Amino acid sequence: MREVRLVYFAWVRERIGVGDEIVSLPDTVVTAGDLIAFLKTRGEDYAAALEHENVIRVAIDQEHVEHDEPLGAAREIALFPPMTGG
Amino acid sequence: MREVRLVYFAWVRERIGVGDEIVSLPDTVVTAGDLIAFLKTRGEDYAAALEHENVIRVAIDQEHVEHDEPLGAAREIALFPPMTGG
Amino acid sequence: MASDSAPLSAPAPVTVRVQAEDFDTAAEIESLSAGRTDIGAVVTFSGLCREEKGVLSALELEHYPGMAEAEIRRICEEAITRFDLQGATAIHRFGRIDPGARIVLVIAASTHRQAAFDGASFIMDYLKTAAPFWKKEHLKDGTARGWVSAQDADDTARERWARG
Amino acid sequence: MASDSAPLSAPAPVTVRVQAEDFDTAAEIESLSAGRTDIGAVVTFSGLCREEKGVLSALELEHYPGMAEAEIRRICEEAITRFDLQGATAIHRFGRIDPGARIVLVIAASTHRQAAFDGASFIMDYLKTAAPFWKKEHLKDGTARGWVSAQDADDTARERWARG
Repeated sequence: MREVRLVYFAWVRERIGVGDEIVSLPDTVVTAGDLIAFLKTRGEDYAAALEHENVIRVAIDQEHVEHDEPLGAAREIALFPPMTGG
Repeated sequence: MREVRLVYFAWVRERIGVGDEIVSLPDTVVTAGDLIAFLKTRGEDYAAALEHENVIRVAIDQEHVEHDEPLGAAREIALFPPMTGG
Repeated sequence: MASDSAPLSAPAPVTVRVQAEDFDTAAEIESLSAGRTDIGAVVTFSGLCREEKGVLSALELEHYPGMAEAEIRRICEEAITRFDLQGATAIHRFGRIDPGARIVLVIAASTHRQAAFDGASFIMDYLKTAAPFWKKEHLKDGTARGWVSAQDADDTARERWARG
Repeated sequence: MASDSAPLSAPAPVTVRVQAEDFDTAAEIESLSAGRTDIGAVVTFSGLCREEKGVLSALELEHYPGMAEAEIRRICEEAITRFDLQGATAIHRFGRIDPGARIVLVIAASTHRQAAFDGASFIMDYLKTAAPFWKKEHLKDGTARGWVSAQDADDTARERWARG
């Protein structure tokens, strides 16, 4: 088990109900995709927020990554919808 | 014979030595190209200014035309080099 | 051309000026977009007097009064029809221009960013090859280097907008 | 990425800001180009809050502090290397934005006009798809219409810059 800081934005944040939290990850969570699957087991809010896994974007320590990216020694992992700035 | 106002710009103006003049055109001058050929017979300055006929641009009553364009009832005909604004 | 495909909405404003004085870019943007909420994108192009090797004293810009304004207006109106712009502004200076000073300003406003980029770029490409302006370089040693030559690259840039 | 192919000349200035306050377009252009005579072309893009049907009260812009600035800076530095820009500025607001108000400003400066146009367009295309900002619409009747959906057209616009 290890602890990471998770941050959420836009409708991911609204559906989960918090903007950030510290979560203990089991050793079976290796990639960003593993993290999403794990979070979906944490309750209805998480399941609703992350229902359409393929649209969820992930950043590790403030850099965009694909779902198959290993989390490595990540300190901060962000989950959010496709971006709509500009 | 008919009279038209001719205006010159940039190095065409400098080589001819005047910015504008009224010129009587013989009836054999039908197109813009005819006008250039006619002007080249008017002296060394004109011949030098219009030596490279293909680069000389023509506007009839302030609209760009090709060299084969008939002068028609033109009131003002401009001769100038390729433009370099912007 | 414009009449066949003109949008049904109110006509888009076109502002064209040919002047010796400098212009105020912010004021021109404001004048085009103030009080409007239908514009999503504004692209401006500012052309400045570039001084490459420390020898240029100034540019002298000659123009064909009357035709210069008319050509620029025609170019702007064509851009409005072609890219469905919501407004266009083009200001071109003449006379003496010092290094670093503004020469030309083009503004294109649209609902969408690509149309605004394309509109401003189209206006500049046509303006450089069709608007009757000529640049002469004056050097710091008091001599005139002479008239700037037209660039083939400018004709090429214009040709990419040609429609078959 | 940028370090391998950086130009030999002095580094081109990059200004990036993410802020709640409005910005002054003219001051930003001036700050990028003042005192320089090597810049021939400055292109600006201003993105405004568009109000289509009279029902929008405001946009709310959420962002990822830290990453937003870092992503925009990365995008600007890539544009400078790729288009040999002489400077780039990008300012993006967050928080509540009223209809007609400014959201984003991008400025690209170059010796030549096409590079300035391409640089500003490239920065905008990447900014829309890679910078962590999200827009929520609030309606005049007090309800929230919800989060703006990402546009496929924005991904397409970005893909045209992809290199094989």
